[in-house]
Amino acid sequence: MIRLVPNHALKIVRSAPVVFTFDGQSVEGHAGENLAGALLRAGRLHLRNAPANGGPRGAFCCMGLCQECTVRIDGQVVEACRTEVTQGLAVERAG
Amino acid sequence: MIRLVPNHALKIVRSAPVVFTFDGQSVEGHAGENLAGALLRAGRLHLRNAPANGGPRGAFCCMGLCQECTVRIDGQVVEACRTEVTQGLAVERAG
Amino acid sequence: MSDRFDIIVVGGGPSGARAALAASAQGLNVALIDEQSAIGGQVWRAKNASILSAPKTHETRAGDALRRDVLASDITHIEGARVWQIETGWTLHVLRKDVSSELTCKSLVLATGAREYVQPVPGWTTSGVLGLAGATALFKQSLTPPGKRTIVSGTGPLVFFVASEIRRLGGEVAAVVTPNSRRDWMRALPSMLGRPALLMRGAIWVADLMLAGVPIYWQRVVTDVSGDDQVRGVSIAKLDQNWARTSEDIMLAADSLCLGNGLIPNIEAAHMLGVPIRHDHALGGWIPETTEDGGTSIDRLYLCGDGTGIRGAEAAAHQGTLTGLCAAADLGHGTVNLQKQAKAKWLKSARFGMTMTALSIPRVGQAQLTTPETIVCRCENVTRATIEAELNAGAQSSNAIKSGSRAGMGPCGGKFCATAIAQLIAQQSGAPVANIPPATPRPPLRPVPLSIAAGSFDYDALPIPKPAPL
Amino acid sequence: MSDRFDIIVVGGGPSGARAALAASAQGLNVALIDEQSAIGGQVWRAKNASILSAPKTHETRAGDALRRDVLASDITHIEGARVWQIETGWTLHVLRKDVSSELTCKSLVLATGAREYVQPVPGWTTSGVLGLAGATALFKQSLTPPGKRTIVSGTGPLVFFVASEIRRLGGEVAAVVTPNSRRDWMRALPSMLGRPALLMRGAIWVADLMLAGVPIYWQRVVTDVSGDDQVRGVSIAKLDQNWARTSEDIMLAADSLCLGNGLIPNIEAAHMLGVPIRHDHALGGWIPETTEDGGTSIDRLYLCGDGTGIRGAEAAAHQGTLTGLCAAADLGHGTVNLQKQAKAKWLKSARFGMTMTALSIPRVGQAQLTTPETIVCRCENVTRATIEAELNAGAQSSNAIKSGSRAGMGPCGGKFCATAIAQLIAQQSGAPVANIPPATPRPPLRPVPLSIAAGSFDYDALPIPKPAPL
Repeated sequence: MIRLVPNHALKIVRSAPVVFTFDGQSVEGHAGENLAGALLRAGRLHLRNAPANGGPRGAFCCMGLCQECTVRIDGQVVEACRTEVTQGLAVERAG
Repeated sequence: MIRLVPNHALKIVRSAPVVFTFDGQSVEGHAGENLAGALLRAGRLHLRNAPANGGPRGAFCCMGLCQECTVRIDGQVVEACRTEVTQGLAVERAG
Repeated sequence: MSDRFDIIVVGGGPSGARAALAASAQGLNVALIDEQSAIGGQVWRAKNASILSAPKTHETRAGDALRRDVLASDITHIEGARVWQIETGWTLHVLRKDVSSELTCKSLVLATGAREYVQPVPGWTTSGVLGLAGATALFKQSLTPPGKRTIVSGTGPLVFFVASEIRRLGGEVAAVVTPNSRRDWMRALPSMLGRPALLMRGAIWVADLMLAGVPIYWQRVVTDVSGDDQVRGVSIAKLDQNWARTSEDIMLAADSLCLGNGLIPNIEAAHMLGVPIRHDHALGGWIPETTEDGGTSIDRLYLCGDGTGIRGAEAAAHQGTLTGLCAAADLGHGTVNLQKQAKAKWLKSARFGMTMTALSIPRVGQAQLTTPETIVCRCENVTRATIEAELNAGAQSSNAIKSGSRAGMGPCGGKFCATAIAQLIAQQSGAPVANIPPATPRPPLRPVPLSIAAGSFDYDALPIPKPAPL
Repeated sequence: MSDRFDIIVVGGGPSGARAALAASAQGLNVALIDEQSAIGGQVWRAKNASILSAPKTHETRAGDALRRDVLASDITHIEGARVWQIETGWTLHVLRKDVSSELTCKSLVLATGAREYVQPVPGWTTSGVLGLAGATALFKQSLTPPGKRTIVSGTGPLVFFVASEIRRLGGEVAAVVTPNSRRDWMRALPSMLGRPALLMRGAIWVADLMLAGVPIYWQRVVTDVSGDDQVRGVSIAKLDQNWARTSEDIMLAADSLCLGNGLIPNIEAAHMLGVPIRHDHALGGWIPETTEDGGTSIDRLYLCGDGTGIRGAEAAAHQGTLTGLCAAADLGHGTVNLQKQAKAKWLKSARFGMTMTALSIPRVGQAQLTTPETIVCRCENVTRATIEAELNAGAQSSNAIKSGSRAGMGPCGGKFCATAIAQLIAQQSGAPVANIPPATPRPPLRPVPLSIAAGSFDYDALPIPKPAPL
């Protein structure tokens, strides 16, 4: 069929894979990308539990404003959309 | 509806109208255009009669090759697609 | 290098970068502070380092041109840095790599851009729901679609751009849902005819979706998102002209949802510094008062770009040039001619941008999509019922709601609930939203770690300008 | 000014004009003779003087660039002039405003372009049936659609371009009918991916028709045209892979029909001058033998552009540059480097062009569309039955048919029946069409009034080159 918008998925060349963990499970990302993108591609959307009812939350504004994608690394709470994936990084669900 | 090809018809500015005759009837054209275009826009497609059966013929190749759009002006046979419209020009069906 | 500059520009989107370039070209010593690691803002956000190569798009080309210009200039570009406090005069407290430093300047230009309004609906906090503009940020930096099968819902042209980008990145669009009617677009058409290239881009997005058989639900809205720890289904309903629901819901299956209701200016920094604000639906809601060339009632404070009203990237760039020239002229550098040119270009592109903004102006029915159980403040998990209880107890301002219910007090600083809370107050009090200003912003402007080290800028760590082209 | 030139180029399309420009840039005294009043050929034909203003298109921009280049050069552009006889050596007899003059040159470049093959079917002589390429000539000069409601039928991309142009000019497209299948296009796709801009243009033509609800009849053909003195209805039928009819006809209402079956090179001038010809379906039929840089077996005679094989406008332009450089080099001017560059560009664009040409290669069923009563030679009104009677009486060549039946003897010089007649001979004799060369062309190459005045060129009447830009 006529596609006016080409499919570029196969034309994207990504950097070497790196492996990190999310809540103890291995996840593959690419060196230099942010955690939010790598976790999303791996289907890991539930990144933190909300206060009060513990509801599952994940990346929302993707701009470093909403604080919904925060995760815990080395005990510190950081925004997954502003944190770079590195080999061996241990990421925990926050909140 | 979505039009990917715009309608430019109303954005075309043509030169002043001139009136000529085709087989004695008045036809309006625009100064500087060719006879084939002016006659076509006026719905006058039958420009000559073919030899033998006298079949109706009109503009076909529009490039000055096929000789199908020939008409008679001042007794001379000329190609309508290569002749300019002028005020008062008397054009006759050929063949 | 010193920590003192003639001009500091905050925000590296098209407006801030052009302001910095204009002032720098007049011979001033300019710093450009931006949160991201590369110039471009949200609209021309650069790809992250994991993308080694990818086909170029309109956005990458525009962003690359801007990045090239900044790199070739004398601007001190301070990337990955967040301004969390500003003292009049001007001293800026800037957080970069966990170290906070102070930078000073004679004149300050704020080009803080826009964020997104997302109307709260039941289930909008479910993982897999992304902001519509948020999705574009994700696409631009990660080239990753939001899921395998996505519903895209929102107002204005952005909903079609996002759907188109999902298809470009290999994702599937389950449906497009937009409160706008075809008639809304027909009315916008005359103003768009002067920009045939932009009109054509939009036509191609829509035509591609139609040819791919993606259903486009016009004049419809998302009413509910279902799914436990991830989106499974999205309910939609038909709207009348005032965007009030007129039909039963139907449910569409999807694993992700991009949801947005237009952009709103980021005014917190200007508001905090004392610039008067006013409400203008046609510019995205609350905007700071500025002169046309970016001046404010505060000496040597300038504002430009979508943070002064949503007019789109192209207008923002021209406005940035104008404001940068004006700031430079006020410091004794520059000429009037260039300002005239920039102003003419700005006004022309602003007309187009405002036509697009108009498609997202909220209508009265929109606020009714929130149920009593719907979470309004995401950070603190505060429902509409809790906020309404505060209202019934006498709270009548955003500030009062904040101290009473904690709504707007979370780490996002109220950025994603302020508009909805104002709507609730308006509904309760019968006053127009224009009478309900947002809560006064307090520092920090951005989240700051509990213990931050004080330090001074390590300029050696900044990228070194190289001659253009890259 | 003298009537002697270093090089004369015949044909002001992209190939001839680029050849003239390349040779002129090497310092040679070049004349460019063209039938039309403005440079551009059929593909970039200029608007006539009645069009005061109109939106620009891809074609007008390309043509304007070429016209500007020629105007800024030292080329003597002889417009509105027809070459009707050529004597080896070289002396050209040129008819301009009813006066015939002689021009001489050291080297001759023929860039005679292409015409169209239209497969004869019952009723194809009805007024209101235009050639498909003919329609584009009409559009480009007059900006007039061919009727109120037009059926567009033909092979390759041209059928979609013509349909799209009719819509652009405010006409209605009743249907698109193309012998090509969707699968034909899928097979062409890999070769098209290297030219995304051209691919996108084609995609937009087709998508626009689909969105407008214009039926596209794939793998179908026009079998009959009805109407007394104007088209009223067009019958179409389904084809198999060999383009043989497989279904009953259905009739569509329309007042006009654009009909074409691919382009064929205009080889008459080269053929008449003794250049050997060979048949190549992939290049549009009979082509003159040339070297890659346009040389022939005849000293100082060069050929370029679609007249040497159908490769499209872009390839023609590069080939023109290459041939112009080669002709100049043979006269002692020029360098090899430029030739290498032009050759590389030519070969790249020729690959794309030949993929498009391949979509129009006739298949065995096509010739069966002509019935015994169908007129084959339009000029002399000769039917297929009359030609077959000649064949049965022993005629075995195009020349024999011509002298026996007058078919091909009319004022068009056999240009619009030669291919169909060769098909009939092939069918009768069982030989491939590659064994049935066209009748040897005789002067005049173009119709000449019975009494023409002999004169010499009035150069003062030629447009005076002005400095670019226009």
